[in-house]
Amino acid sequence: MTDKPEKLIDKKGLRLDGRKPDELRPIKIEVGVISNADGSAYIEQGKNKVLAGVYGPREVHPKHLALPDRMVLKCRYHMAPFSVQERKSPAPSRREIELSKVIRESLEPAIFVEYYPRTMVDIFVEVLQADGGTRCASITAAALALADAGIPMRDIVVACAAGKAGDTIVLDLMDEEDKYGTADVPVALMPNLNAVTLLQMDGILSYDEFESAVNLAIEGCKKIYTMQKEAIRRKYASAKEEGEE
Amino acid sequence: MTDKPEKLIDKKGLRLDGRKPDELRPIKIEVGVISNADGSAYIEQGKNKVLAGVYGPREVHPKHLALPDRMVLKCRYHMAPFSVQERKSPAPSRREIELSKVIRESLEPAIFVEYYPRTMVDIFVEVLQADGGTRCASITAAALALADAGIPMRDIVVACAAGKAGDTIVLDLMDEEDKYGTADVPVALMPNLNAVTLLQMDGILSYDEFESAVNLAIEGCKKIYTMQKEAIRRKYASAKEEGEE
Amino acid sequence: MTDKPEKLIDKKGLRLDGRKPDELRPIKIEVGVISNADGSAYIEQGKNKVLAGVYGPREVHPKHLALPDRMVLKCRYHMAPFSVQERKSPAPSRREIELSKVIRESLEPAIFVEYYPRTMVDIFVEVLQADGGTRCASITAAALALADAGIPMRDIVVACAAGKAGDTIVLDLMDEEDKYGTADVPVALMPNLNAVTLLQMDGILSYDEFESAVNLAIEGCKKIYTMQKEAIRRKYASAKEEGEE
Amino acid sequence: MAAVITKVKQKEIAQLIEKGKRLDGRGLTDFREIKIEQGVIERAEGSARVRLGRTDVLVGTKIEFGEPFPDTPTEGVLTVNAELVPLASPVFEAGPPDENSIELARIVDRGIRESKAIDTEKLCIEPGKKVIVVFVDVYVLNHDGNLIDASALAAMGALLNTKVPNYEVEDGEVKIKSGHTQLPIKRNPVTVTFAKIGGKLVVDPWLEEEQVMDARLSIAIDDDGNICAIQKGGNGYFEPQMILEAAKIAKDKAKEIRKKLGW
Amino acid sequence: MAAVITKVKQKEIAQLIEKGKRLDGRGLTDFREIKIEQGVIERAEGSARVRLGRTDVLVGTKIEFGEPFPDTPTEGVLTVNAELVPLASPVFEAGPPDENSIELARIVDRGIRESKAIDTEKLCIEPGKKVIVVFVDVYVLNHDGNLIDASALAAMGALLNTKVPNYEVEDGEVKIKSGHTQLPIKRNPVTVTFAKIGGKLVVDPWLEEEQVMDARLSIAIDDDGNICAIQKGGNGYFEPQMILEAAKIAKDKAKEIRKKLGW
Amino acid sequence: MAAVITKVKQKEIAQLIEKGKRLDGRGLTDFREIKIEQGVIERAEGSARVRLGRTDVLVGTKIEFGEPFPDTPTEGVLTVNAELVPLASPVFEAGPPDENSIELARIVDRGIRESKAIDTEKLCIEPGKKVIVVFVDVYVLNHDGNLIDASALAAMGALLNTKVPNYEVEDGEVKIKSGHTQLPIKRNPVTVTFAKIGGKLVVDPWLEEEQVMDARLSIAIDDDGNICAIQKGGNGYFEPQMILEAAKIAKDKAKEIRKKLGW
Repeated sequence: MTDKPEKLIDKKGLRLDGRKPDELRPIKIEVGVISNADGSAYIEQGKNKVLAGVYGPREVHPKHLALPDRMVLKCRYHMAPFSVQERKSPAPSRREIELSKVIRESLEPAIFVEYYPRTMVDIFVEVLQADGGTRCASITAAALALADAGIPMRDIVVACAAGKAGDTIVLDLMDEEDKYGTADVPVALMPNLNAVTLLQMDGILSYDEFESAVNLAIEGCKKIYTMQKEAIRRKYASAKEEGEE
Repeated sequence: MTDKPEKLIDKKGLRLDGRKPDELRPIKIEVGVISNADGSAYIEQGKNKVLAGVYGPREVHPKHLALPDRMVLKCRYHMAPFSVQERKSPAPSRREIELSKVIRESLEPAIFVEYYPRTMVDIFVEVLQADGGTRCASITAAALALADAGIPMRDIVVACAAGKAGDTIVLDLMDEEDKYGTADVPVALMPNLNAVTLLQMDGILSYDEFESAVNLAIEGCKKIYTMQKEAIRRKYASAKEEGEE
Repeated sequence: MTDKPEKLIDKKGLRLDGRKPDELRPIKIEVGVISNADGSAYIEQGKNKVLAGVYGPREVHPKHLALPDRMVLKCRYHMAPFSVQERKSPAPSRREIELSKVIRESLEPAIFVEYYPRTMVDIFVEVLQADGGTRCASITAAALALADAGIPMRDIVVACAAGKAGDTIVLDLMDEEDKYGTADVPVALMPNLNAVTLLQMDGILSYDEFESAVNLAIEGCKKIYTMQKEAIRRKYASAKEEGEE
Repeated sequence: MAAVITKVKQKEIAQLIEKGKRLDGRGLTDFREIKIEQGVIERAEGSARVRLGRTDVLVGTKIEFGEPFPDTPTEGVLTVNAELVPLASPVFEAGPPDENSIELARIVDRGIRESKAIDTEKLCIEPGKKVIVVFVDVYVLNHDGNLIDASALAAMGALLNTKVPNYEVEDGEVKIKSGHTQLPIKRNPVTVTFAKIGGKLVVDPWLEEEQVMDARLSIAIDDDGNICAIQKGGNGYFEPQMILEAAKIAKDKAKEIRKKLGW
Repeated sequence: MAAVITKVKQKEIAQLIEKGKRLDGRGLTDFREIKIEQGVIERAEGSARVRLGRTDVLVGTKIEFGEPFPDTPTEGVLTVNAELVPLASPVFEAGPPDENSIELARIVDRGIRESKAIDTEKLCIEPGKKVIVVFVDVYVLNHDGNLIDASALAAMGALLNTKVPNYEVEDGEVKIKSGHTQLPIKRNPVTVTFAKIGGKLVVDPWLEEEQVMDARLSIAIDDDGNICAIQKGGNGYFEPQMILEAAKIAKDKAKEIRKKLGW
Repeated sequence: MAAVITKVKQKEIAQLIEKGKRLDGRGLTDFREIKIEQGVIERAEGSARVRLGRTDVLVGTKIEFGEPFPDTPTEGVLTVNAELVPLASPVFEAGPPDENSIELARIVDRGIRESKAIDTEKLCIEPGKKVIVVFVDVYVLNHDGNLIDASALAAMGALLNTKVPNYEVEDGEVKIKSGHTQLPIKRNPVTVTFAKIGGKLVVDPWLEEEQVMDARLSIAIDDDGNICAIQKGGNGYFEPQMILEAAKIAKDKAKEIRKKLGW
């Protein structure tokens, strides 16, 4: 177990892991990692390791849930029992059920749900290791899995949190900053549409601090967005290569 | 927590709350209290506070449970977690499941179930505060909610318990009499048809005592029946008033 | 609770209950014991007491599980709460769920499932008392219940375990041999087809020991098979007698 | 999935009862033949199997050591559970207990509890901390009507047959010793169930009668002929006079059964 | 089963809002009438019933003594639960909590927790071993929109009204004594919920507005006007500017409500 | 919802196997390529990811301190759980473990337990009171056939990689100290699974072979070549001779794999 650190920001203004306030954790993204899924993506963000897979559009099950004018979007955010310090029971916790809902509602605005009436799209997110900010990493990965599955979308949704550690507004909170910091503001964005699709907050912020945090989170989202597009490009490049061989 | 009282009946023959053996607790009834429900009623009987709502006749869900020649009647008796001394888990207890059944079976004899084939009527009873005799208060309120919803009935069902406290047959047992008394006999009645639709008993009674208790409970039912009809009249009067304004 | 015995095999080569290594426990079989079931059988094997009942072929429920070209076979192995030393919760344990699967898969090879498409056959096994080897006793009884229900089969499946107690390969392990022995090898057989439909093993055996155990178990199966056929004959004889009276 | 009874048969049953007769030849207040076998499950601390005609109920008891309820710190704990296993009837389904099995368990429980059949004070080991817990598991093996009376009889049969292992308390922990004593039983309640069919009461309804009955009434009677538990069931009603009549008959039938069983 | 709103009405609502008006006559940032009754459930340690127009929420609190969480050994425990009982709306179903009731409970919980409304340090009896546990049960009685604000208000109303029984610790066990003290409350957060309809923000949406809204935004504000919890809901989005606008309005509305309630 | 395999392909697979060949070019007793990565989840006390062709299984272990089972008071506790998450296959569904995931967990458990892979006596802290509990969570990430062998390998890989935190016992409570020791492992069982297709045995069936197989046989072999666990699965049968043949092949294949992995 990690003990409470003395300070979250040192004299030089740097964070526990040496980052500057507006610096992201190292991020690694890969698209197309689960052969059975119609689309999939994997992200490492700091020590977070998150896998997202998409199945669909497919038949709605059970049938009476089908909608005549749009697809049904389902989402399941789930943590592996070994992803956290204390073993997590495999049964969905209240937190997981809430996050499944907010993640779904952060992705749905991007999807042309009316293109595939009477179908269902399932988004499955598996957190293999958690390090603060799993909901944002999950959204970033799930949006890529949707793109990989060829689901028609207005934009690729991307997510990142900002918050307050000590007296400083910081980007992309890691576990200790999440636990011992003053506030956490996860934001999901469709960058091309300047549209916020997820916004939550925990902690205490003045209006001005909140404004700074939202703006910083949006900047973070835009940086990760570039990596998302790069990851898609790599996937298609390698697919093309394989095709040409 | 209430400790066991020394005596349930004092020298003057009066009960812990000063009532005479054949006296009801104070009762307050209101009809039409939940705007979303098709019918509803609220009852206070002593410290009991019970809300009943009826939805229907409506489509049967799931469909295969529909009956070709009659309506399906469902009933759920449920206690709020804060309604009792020790917090009650929201999951239905075995007691709540049994009471849901006996309450349903006490109301069903009154309903012309054959008038609405292939439909369902849902009765929801919420005990907000419990003080002994919640099943009877629930039946009294639920019957009014059914009437308020316009469900065709042979009579308004009404319920009241009698029992034995110390050596005395008493009417309308409150919590302490229920717990420390000798016997409890809840009865539901259709007064106009002289038909008993609920009868249970806990405790020990000779045949003669049992006969007295049943007769006393029936007397209690008849008194509450008057209050039920008065409550319906008030509801319609006020509805008419509103209509005339 | 039984304590661990000093030795499972005594100087004379006999077992705790006086049996020789290749000797079965006393077995009593009865066919047609549950009047409501379409087929049923009861077996006592040592202190095991197991009841099996079959319902079907009947309508598949829920309907969408029906198969166009074959029947659906379901199986539920269940232990009564009082069947074991420590009271067993009535909710199905992981062990019971696994055994339900392996028992079903041990019976299915015998059934002409294609004879009754769009139907379902339910096999219910209730262990009333457990004494080691309940899965084998369950299969032996369930196969008879299927026969009693008139389900068309290639052969009557029969099951028996062999294993290793001390240094000896023994037949039909009882509770203590199961717990304190070295290995347990339950086998189910269709004797006429020389086909093994269940095989499991727990413990440690060399290849040669394993070969001996499988062969011994098959011998045991064949002996019980004779008793199964005898039990069916008795049932039909008594049914005929009743018919003639 | 329920075995449906034809309108014709329904009418036939009601008409016979009108004349004081029943399809299986019994009189209106006759029980079917009662067979009871005690001690059939050696692994259980107590057990009894009751056959009421073709209705077949097995009850096993288990003894554990546990904590008393906070409001009865000096009394042992009784827990009654009933399972309507799908083996026993085409209308029973596997899964968690439904309203029918819960009602059955609670009726059996009340008959035992309210009559004070078990001397629960004698089951206290250390007040507020350690008591004997008695599990009564009702297991229905074949359902041919009137599960209530069969289950109540089998439960009492099993309790009368229950052995409590000897024990000693050491450092607050219960250690089992060899030998055992009988579970202390004070009363032998008997439950009598009526069906109301076509305005008449019949005792011990079998399955076809249950399928046509208007309502059901179960009355538990203790050794002194007092009433100790009642449950009305079903979608019909009873006139008050009929209830009193049933209470009288129940008293007689319970006495008869208790005598027959030597309780 | 959900009450469906016609396309016509949907258009009508949006067009009115476009003009700064609402179907029920309110201005875009007006709350419906707020009625609060405290202490309505005597059996509960605290209770409050809030009516927001026809939306009706009852909250009861219960006090228990239990163990602290390992990571906060010197703090009492807060547990918030919400039930959307089927009595309250034709779209609610009986059964275990679904995503809507869980989200509601967690939003109410965060408003209380993050604002440090309860002085949890004062609820510690013995560090790491015994603390006071506060159960907050949100019970929705009628759903006519904006359950979040009504529930958050009722929860705070119940907490402000909660009495902790006096107790003493003897041999590590808590014994209740007569009398009680008030639950220590430090802050009074107020939550303000917005619906985005046709590009505009409206405060305190009622049911028909919720049925046509694009998205929802709930902002909890503490006594100093700081933001202490936010939750976006629904299948639409917000432009960043709109979020900041909502945060400003929420600050004003929370102040207004707090003043009105005398908090 | 299951990916259905055409009758044509089914025939093709069987005919090839008849000739000793397989669709993916392997010989009948060849495993697919095995890749194992250990220590991939730093938060877990141990972990390993095994890829068997495109089948992908991640196992993590967690260490807790708890009570031993009453019948093995001096031994640590092993708990194996398997999740077939819906991410891994269109035929897996979210929800409580079904018969397939339970069977998988129990087969993996038996391989470890019966071979005495873990030195459970060394996991005892205080007999009858405190022992080390090892949780093995099997997490299937992609299902392309033969989950049993992949899971069994990943489970052993994770156990071999598991670190037990240092601790000391103070007043009956376990306190974690810095540093750790390796989990004591005595044996390295390897499980080999066969499919029976058209009367022939094939090793390590992939998904399409599983879809056409008659029956399945899994045999766990310990370091000395002894058999320590077997499970037959599927709706078909095996001739006794075929079982003995499989046992022999399993012994060889297990040795081969153990050598390859350096176990």
